Amino acid sequence: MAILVGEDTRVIVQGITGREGSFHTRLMLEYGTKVVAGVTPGKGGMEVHGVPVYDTMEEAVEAHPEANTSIIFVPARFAADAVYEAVDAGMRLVVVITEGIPVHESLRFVNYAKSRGTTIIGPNCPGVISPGKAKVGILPGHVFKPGNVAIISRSGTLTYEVAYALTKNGIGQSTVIGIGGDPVIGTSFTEALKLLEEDDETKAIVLLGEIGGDMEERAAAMVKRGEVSKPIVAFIAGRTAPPGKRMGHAGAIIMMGTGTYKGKVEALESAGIKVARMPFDIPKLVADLLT
Amino acid sequence: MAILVGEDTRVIVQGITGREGSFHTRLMLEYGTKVVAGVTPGKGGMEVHGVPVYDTMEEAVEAHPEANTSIIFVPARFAADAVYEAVDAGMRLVVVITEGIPVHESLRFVNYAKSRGTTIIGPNCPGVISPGKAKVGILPGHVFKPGNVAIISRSGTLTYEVAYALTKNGIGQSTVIGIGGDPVIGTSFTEALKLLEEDDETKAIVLLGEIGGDMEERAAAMVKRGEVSKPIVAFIAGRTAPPGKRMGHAGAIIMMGTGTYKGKVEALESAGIKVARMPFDIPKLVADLLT
Amino acid sequence: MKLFEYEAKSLLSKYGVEVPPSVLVRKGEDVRAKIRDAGLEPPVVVKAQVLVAGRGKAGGIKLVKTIDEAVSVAEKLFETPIKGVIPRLVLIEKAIPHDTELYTAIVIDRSERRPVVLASRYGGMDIEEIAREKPESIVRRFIDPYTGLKGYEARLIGKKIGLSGKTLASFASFLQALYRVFTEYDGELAESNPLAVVGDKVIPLDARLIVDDNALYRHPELAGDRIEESGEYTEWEVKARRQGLTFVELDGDIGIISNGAGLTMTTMDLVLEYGGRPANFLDIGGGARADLVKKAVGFLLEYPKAKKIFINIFGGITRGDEVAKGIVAALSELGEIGKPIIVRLAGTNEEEGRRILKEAGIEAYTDPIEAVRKVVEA
Amino acid sequence: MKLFEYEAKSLLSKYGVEVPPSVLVRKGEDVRAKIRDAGLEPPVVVKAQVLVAGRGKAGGIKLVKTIDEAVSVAEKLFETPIKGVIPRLVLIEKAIPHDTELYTAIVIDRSERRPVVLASRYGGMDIEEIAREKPESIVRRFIDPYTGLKGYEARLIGKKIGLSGKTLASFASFLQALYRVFTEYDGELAESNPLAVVGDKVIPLDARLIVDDNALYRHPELAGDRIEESGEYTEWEVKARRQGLTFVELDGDIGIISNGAGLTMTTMDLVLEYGGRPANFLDIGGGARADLVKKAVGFLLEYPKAKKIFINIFGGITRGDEVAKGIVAALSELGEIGKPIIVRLAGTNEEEGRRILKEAGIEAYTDPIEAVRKVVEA
Repeated sequence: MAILVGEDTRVIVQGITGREGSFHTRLMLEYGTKVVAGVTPGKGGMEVHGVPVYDTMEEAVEAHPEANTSIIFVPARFAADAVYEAVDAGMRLVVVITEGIPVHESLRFVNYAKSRGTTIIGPNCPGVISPGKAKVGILPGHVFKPGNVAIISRSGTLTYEVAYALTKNGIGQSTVIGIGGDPVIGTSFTEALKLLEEDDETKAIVLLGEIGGDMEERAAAMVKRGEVSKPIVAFIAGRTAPPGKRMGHAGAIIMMGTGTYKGKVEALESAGIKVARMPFDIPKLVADLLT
Repeated sequence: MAILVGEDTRVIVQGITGREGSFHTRLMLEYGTKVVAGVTPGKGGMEVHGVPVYDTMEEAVEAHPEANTSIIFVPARFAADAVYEAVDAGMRLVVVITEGIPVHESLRFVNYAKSRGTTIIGPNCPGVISPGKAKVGILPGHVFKPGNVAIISRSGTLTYEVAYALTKNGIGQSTVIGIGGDPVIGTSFTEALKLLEEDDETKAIVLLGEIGGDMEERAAAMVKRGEVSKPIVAFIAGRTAPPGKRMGHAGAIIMMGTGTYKGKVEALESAGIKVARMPFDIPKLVADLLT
Repeated sequence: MKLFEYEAKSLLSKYGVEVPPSVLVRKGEDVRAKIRDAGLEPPVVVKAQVLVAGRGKAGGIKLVKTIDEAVSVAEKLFETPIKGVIPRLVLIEKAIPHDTELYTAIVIDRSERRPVVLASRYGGMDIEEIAREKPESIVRRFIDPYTGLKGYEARLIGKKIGLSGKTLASFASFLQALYRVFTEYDGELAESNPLAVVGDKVIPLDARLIVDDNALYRHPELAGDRIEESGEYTEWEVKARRQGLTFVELDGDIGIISNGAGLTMTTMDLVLEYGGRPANFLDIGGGARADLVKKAVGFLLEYPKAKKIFINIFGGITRGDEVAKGIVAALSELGEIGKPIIVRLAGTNEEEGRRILKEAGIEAYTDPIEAVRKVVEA
Repeated sequence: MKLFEYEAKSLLSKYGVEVPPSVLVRKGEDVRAKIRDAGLEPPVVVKAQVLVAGRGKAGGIKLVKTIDEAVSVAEKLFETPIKGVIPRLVLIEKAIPHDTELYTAIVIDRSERRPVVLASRYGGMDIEEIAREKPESIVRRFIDPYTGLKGYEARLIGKKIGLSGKTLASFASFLQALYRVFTEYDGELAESNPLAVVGDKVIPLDARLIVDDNALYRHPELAGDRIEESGEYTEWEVKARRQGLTFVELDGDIGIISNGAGLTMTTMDLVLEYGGRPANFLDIGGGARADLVKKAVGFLLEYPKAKKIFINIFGGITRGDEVAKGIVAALSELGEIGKPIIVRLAGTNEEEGRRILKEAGIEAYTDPIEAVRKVVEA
């Protein structure tokens, strides 16, 4: 068993005929993911890397009733509509890769999906991989290997970096989730931790945070309340970032005293979580936990 | 036991300081209904017939945590807001007396309440009475008496007429629900029938319909499907109304072949439901069913 | 409240829908000058702006090939009643050559409690006709009122009525605009029929919008008296509506006043059952005060078809004392004019009501059957 | 994108909020004539329209008692940098005598995934200060994005910050207008601080609106270059933004290019850890194509603080071959300018990337630590 994606994952790619959609469909297929259909309005009847394309999710699901997961590569202006279409078509997981979606739209579709029991990963995320089983995302497959350490991360590329370091050190991964860098995302650290806590395959968890927001503090509070029994190693990007400057998507507008590197590290450490100084220290810390 | 309202009903009157709100608060109290609080923005601290008034539902519920039902007498322009306030304050039943609420607003709050598990009766309805137990509405209490025939009705005054006829003939009522005359209402005939089917106290049901819409046809279909085991007597107002004229709130814009007197009577009769020619025939038909 | 075609089209245009170029002409204006100033080239369609149903079949819409013809047709339309209504406005619109006519409408579905979009590839006939002749062609989709009509839903509906490519995209945009008009203007109905397919886009050749009367206060820009233009009402119905009374004219001689549509219709049924013939439907609604009752009674005293008056009230939110005061006030003001009045009173405050009537010399009945027998005999 | 005070106030006014009478003066215009034409009577407040935080404390807001004074203060403001920014616009506004100043704001709460309304009876200071000094005074309410701020919620918030009667009603209307501006203009923040209580109504003395950059395409009317007015950016940061680069200037000498905010910050951390000092943060984001990479490399080649350049890429949606092509193109175009370039490449299409770089004579590292050591030593 793995969480979110696994052997039973059957994927529909929304925006499959676009540059990224088509490219990553190929990479997902090469990784062994069961991509059963693609959707691009107006392009029904085509094939992309052997995957049949439909005009609508309704038609795709009718032809492939086994589909349970969607991945969205649709441009930002149309992405919210694609999410609604996926949720209404009954997908249980929707991975939104698209960057640049207006936050008021994400706000709405994230609430909508939640009320209908669909899990959203992203937007602006690299997706999810359960190494050796399935990849629903844009993560470079070769840096991962099967194992029992989960990674949850706000940053895509940092995730690859850390997974690569773990893999090189012989530590495989159960499920790796890039939760996304937007202000409003479908699955936060605390929700991901809840899923991982119940996952038999996960023995330890790596949490990759960033300065800004309070998601790391909330995760720490959850651990402090005793809701996560599995050991966690954390890393927070932005230790040396000058305060008051917005580093890409990091940083909230009204911080209310949270969001600094120091605050996050203190919160995590006070919950008994080891915080790595550099990402390359993580394999050693994880290995210590697992022995 | 009775449905919707009974001994455990504790009422907050929204719009209690208005003419109708205050008048019917007195009548409800006289009937024995436990009215625990009233709400009118800006009038907090007053009393109406001994009932304490609050500015907000939040304060009313804080002071009277036993409250579980709200009745709304607020003017049409502010009624939707009052419904949201009642739902958000955790009322399990909200009776909307107000007439003239824009249908797009009702549409929204009815869906909102449903998703949060609150039952709405109305809008534009006379309310609910479980004779001898509690009255949440504007129905004239003295025409009802306790018993085991339920009445569900689209028309307020016709309900009184029929209840009065039953009472005079020695037939008491379990629960009487005026579901309201607006195009969009919170509880339809089929939903009311579902509740009554599960009510131990109800042995027979009187359904008072009107021309227009398809609610009676839907009730008939439900009975035909075998979902209602209790005997039903129906009456449809508007037998002699000329077609094509809108009689008050009766009549839909797009009928699609439904909504006529003849169509409704045929649907009901084909489901084995007795249809009274005149409302004054109902007591006899009900008495026949009960023996 | 029904909007005129030109009003509905102007709202659609506000939301980005391309509508045929046109000019609105008022009775008395120079039709030729208006057409010229608008730069309209023939052929054009001359359309009476009336609110009656079936305006086309009744001769209210004419396609003409020259400006001269347009002028003469328009001037004739201003003189010709369309189902009893003489138009005060005529819309002269560029004729749009097209192959296909679609049907689209949005209404509120009472049972689902959701807006429902209806569409068919067979436009040009009304929905009842489509439902009869091509029922399988009607696509229905219920809409979540909180999210509105989503883009993919609009495309899905278009696809199901057989559109594709750019036409489908144009249709989807149109449908979203129609939905916005429907919600932002509190529509009971928003319809475009026919919606023409012209090349790879859609253009509404007709448009209807019925605005919820309860929401009119939010749309003061739509105000205006359209009671006569609607063609729905008789002379006495128009009078009644101007006074705020819910009145329907019937053919009998017994004037009826009651409270609540259900009881008022049942009172009509009752009168017929006992051998009488109702002269009208007049529902004073819920919670009527004395002044409204007085107005209703006064109206029936003047309404010539009503030779006698039956007032059947069962009080809930309506109070017997208010009803009684209204009746007494009407009679004392208008004096005795030879119309027998039979009152039946029950429900809230019925004792006070009965007492007030008695003091004025009127005996109120309790039993409706006794009362109706009295009316029929009177 | 931050809006100027006068813009935020004009949006509020569009939604029915009463704002102080005012006139906007551009640099070079006749201040006295403008004040006279607007019919403004002293006392007035002269306010520099700049986007820097703490404008008031930095001398950008002056209360004056005469028109003469207003003119001279305005003219002086046009010459005075406020936290480094010289205003191009000055707002002259009627001074509004008032007793109380409230705080109101709406932001999106990331954890709750809902808009949150913040209000306090202690306005005039910024929210961090209120949170420090009067934390119990802050009322927070999370809003359902589908229903919006309901009327009763607006009243409840007002009540909780101590308002009542007509003031409460005025506050509730104001808050609903602020919420509409927040949602209809895709606000990241909508704030009024101070919101003055004047008699029995509230009037916003200041207003801020930050619009989500991702949604700017929906609000073309707000477009316009405000990069310099914001006062947030250094000269090189302004240059970078004009080219569409996400660049932050730092004090060291190692230019950094990476992909993704997390990895870019980590690359900074890494450089510092191994004894170097980053000259900047430059995140090429996800899925950068060769031309963006070329632009980024070209920018750092010109950026004087960067004496050497460290490119650290881990591909996901970004592809190694595109990165390599961009680097090669930048170098071949700008030629050799003596800045050592160290590239570390991993992830999607890393082999092709490595091959392209090798053909151009650049050896790409796989191990970031090896690469960073090389950079620091270079």
